Amino acid sequence: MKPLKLLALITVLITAFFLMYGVNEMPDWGNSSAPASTHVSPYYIQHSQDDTDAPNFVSAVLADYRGFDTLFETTVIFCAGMACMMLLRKKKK
Amino acid sequence: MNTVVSIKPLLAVLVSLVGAFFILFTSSKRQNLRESWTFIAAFIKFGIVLSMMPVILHGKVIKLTLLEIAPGLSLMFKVDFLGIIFGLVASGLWIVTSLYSIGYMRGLKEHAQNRYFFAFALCLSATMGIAFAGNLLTFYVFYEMLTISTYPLVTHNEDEEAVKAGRKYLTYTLSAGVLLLFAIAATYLYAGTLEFMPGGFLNGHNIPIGVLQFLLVAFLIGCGVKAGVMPFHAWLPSAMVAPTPVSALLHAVAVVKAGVFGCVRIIAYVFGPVVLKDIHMWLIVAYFVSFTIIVSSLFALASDNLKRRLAFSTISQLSYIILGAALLSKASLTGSILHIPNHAYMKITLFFCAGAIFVKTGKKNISELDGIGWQMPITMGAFTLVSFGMVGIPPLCGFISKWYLCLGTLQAREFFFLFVLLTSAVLNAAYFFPIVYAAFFRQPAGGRPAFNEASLPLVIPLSITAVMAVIFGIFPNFTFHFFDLARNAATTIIAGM
Amino acid sequence: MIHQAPILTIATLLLTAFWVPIIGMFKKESAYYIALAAIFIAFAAACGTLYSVLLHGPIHYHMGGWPPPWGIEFVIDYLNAGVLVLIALISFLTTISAKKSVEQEINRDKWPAFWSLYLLLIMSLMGMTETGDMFNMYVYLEVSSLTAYGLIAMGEDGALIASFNYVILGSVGASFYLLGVGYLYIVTGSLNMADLYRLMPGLYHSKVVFTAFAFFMVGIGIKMGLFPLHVWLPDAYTRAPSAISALIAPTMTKVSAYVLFRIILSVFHIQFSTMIIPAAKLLMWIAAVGIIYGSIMAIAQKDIKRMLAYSSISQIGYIVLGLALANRMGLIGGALHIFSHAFAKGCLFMVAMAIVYKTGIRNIDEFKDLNKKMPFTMAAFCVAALSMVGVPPTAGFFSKWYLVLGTISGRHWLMTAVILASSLLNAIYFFRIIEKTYFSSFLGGGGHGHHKTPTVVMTEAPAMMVIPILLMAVGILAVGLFNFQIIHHLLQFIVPGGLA
Amino acid sequence: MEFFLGKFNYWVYIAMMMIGFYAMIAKHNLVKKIIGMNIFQTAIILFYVSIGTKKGGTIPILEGAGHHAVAPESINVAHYINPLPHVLMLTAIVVGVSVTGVALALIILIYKRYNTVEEDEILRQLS
Repeated sequence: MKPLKLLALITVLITAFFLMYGVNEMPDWGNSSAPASTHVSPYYIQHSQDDTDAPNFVSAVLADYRGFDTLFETTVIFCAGMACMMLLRKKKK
Repeated sequence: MNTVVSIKPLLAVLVSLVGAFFILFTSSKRQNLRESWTFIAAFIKFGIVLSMMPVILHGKVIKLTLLEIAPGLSLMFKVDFLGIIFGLVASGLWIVTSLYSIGYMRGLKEHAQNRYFFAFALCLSATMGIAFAGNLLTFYVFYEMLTISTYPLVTHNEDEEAVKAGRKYLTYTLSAGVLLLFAIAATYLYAGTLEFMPGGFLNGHNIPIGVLQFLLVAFLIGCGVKAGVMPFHAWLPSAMVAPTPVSALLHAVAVVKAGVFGCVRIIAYVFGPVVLKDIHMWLIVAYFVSFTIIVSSLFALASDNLKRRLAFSTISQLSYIILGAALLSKASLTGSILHIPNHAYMKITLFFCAGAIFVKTGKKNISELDGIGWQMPITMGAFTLVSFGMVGIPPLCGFISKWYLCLGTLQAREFFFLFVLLTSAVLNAAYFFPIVYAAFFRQPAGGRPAFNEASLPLVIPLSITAVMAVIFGIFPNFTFHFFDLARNAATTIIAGM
Repeated sequence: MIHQAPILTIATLLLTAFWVPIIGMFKKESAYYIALAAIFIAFAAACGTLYSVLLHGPIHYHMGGWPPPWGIEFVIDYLNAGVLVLIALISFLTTISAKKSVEQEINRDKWPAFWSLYLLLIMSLMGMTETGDMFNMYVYLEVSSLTAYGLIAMGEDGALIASFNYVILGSVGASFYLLGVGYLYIVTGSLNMADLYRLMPGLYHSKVVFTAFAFFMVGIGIKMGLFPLHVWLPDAYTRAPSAISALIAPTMTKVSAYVLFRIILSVFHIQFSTMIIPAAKLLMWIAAVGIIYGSIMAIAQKDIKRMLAYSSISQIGYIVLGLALANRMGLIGGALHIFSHAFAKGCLFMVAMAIVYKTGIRNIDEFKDLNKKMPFTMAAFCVAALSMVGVPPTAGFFSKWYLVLGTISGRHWLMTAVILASSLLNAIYFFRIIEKTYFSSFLGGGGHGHHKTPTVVMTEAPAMMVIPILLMAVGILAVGLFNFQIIHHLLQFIVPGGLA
Repeated sequence: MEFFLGKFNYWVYIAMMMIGFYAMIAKHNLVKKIIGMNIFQTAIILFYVSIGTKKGGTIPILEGAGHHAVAPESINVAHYINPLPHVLMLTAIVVGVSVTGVALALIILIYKRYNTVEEDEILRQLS
């Protein structure tokens, strides 16, 4: 094995170790009393119908509560498009 | 202590700063205009400094607080006895040097004169700032500004030697500056203030002795490098590649004096006699600089290049000043402070003479000077006169300051240093008199040369400074009241006002 | 109007960026002027934001009217109001001066797309500065990365590889950041910074929080070019079009540094990185090694842009060191260094741009007599170089002063030595250039002093390029002289209560 | 065993992520790096989405939503899975696609310029 690849492997293993170290204290899969499911998200589930008239919570959050993120999500596509256009465009003689 | 608020110290700094930019943006083809800027700035500056003197002589302190640059720390000017002496010397000699520079630069048709005069004016601003700085941070700001603005002057010739000298200069001074910065920062954290006080401000802060000793060493090395204290002197002889007016003003007056001035400020206005004695360092400092006094004189003896010999002589004389401050007696402090202007007037004359000889004859070495006294009698006359002063023979001004220094050693009851001072005087004689002898009593191979004096812009300045050196010897209080100022400064330091 | 200022900065740039390519289809030259106008409006809006913050205190701007933690908010307090104006001002000046250089280096057909991406890059940096939401920050991070990938790739030969390496590392960085956000989300359920700050003390001993912290450090470290995660930076800065180097060097790494401040100070508490885990100590050592490494590498470079890039790595170390000292002076010093280094490095890269534009010279050895050709540019270079060395009264001195105070009051003597030594190392590589430029006319020519002055004709860069450079130099001095005002009005508030 | 099974979603995502990460930093082929990057990003998406699940929860669309309002209190939160991670991941997916797009554009240019997509060969040509 080349030294560079070995280095890469070691980096990967260290990262994996850190990830697993953190996992120890994470809530189990599907645990509905985990903080992730009890702090902010219940508001969306309970109120989105009232607030936004959208029965689909994901849509409500995507397009309304966190619509600002979505604006930049589209901006990201625009950026990528612009970048590709700029890079790949053929020079006119 | 009475304080007067006045904008004058700031103006004194700004005049040459503004002047510098006028000089820079004047086309290099319009020499006369450029040089008149220099003169206008020099005279205004001198006038401003002079106008502050009556107030100071009345025992008042001029203070000006500008922007706050850190919590509890301002860019502050404070003109006191010590500061005004340095300010007067530097601004007064700038006028003379400007005249001399013009003669020198035109005589040699030097390149890049705009840059030269620009940097020169900048240096003077920095020097004024150092003289009038009211606290260590302000002092440091101008101290570094001086370091940087001198660099183009040292490197002026733009050849290999000059570039090397410039590098050496920067290496030494920037490293010292870094050390100084560290010492200032530590002092600020320990004492909570940086404002100069006669008699020091470090007293009563319960700072551990080891820390104080360490700080003193850091401070004195930081300033001592510019003052050419051995073993940190190596940049000074190298920097002699600069044009002679630069060597004259900067390496006899502004830069090295800024270093010495800093040492005095630190010994007397930061630490103060009480603290310095408490931490048992004053004798160590005194011994340390005594070594410099003797050894650099020996170096001077050994060098054949005239400017180099003068440089080593400067190193030796500067250490007198530090020695006087370190001895902490009233007389030694008086002598030490008085030696700042006295040495300046004498050493600048010597450098002017060396420059005049170089412009006229192109000679740099002492061994080539046989009989030159007959060719350039005014120049060599001034040289002779002043070298008597350097040795300490009355009635020249060098005598008074040395007298007080010797008195100071007796007051401090440290007779070893009396011996050092006297030995050094003998050594001074040993390296100056052969030059005088050769100039007047030896004949060059081609017979006695005819009268062929350097041009007026060169001769007038050196005559003025030589005459001044005599006048100050006879009337120490002539016009500028150097003696009163020095004595008052010493009194306030000892009294810890 | 003034209370809409925070969003105006973003909105102006965003909307203009969409229109630039369309208008550019008809008239390519107009793209630049539209971009410039937009940046100016954004700058004005940033100033308005700062004014409002100074007058009425921090601004909380709720996007769509949804209160946090459910919606996204912009939080502009004293620190980021300052950074916002800094970014806006420097981008504005760079943009003015970049016109000619871009026209020279970029194919005419690509101008509209170029300026559009350029606007989006500035927009995303401002967004990163203003946002108070962790995930929103990620989106901006990606916008800034994407635009930077594209813009860097427009550079000279080798830029493609530089850009590609940046894509890989940048994605790793952004992904790590995203993982960090996920880890925090899993234990808190929140994405809002203020909310996280409130919840954090109860979770100090959670391993998940610790892991999240580590991922944030690595992610942002990559983005800001922190040693040893800097590997993308020298190539990217060197190969990018000069105008882009001049834009991203002073702004992008500084904004990332600001984000690091934000995360350590106002998401995690500073006590977390000093008391709970030894992160501060580790960061301090990394910063110290980075400072020395960057300086030494800079000394070894011949190419001016590459030299400046390595110097950036070293200067980033200063900022991180200040943060890692975790005491009052250190934090202030680090934050002030964001400002002083942004001005100095911006000025230096703009000078490099002007030199490349006018003479095409990149190699430092060929700088001889450049002072006679471009006196004003080189004067600005000197001011910026002195600031990098830390000579008073330039901005660099004062940030160094606070950092030194910080190291001493924390009794980290070795760090004091590192800062001081690094300023000497900086002196070596900057004075080498100054020496080459100003003082080597007769070098190697032999003889003594008074030769005839070689006749070099002055060929200064166009005024449009030089004036912004000079303004940056003035900015360096202004930040230095008025550093206390900056600290008093903006930076002192970042120091958490109870910190010595 | 319980421990491993209870958190199996994390183990899966870590394994995936490491595969991707390794490919990103160890492979010389630029396209393979991009593939690694995609795997990496997908792993993160997996991670986020798995945060949102609740045992017994259903898709986050309100049941029985008509035109009449539903009282917020009457909605059982545990009945629907957490919508927020999904929203975030919609954004992350788009970002991932965009980055991949730009990276591929770069690869095309690199291939045109150097006639190869092997990193070491390109570096050899550059030096």
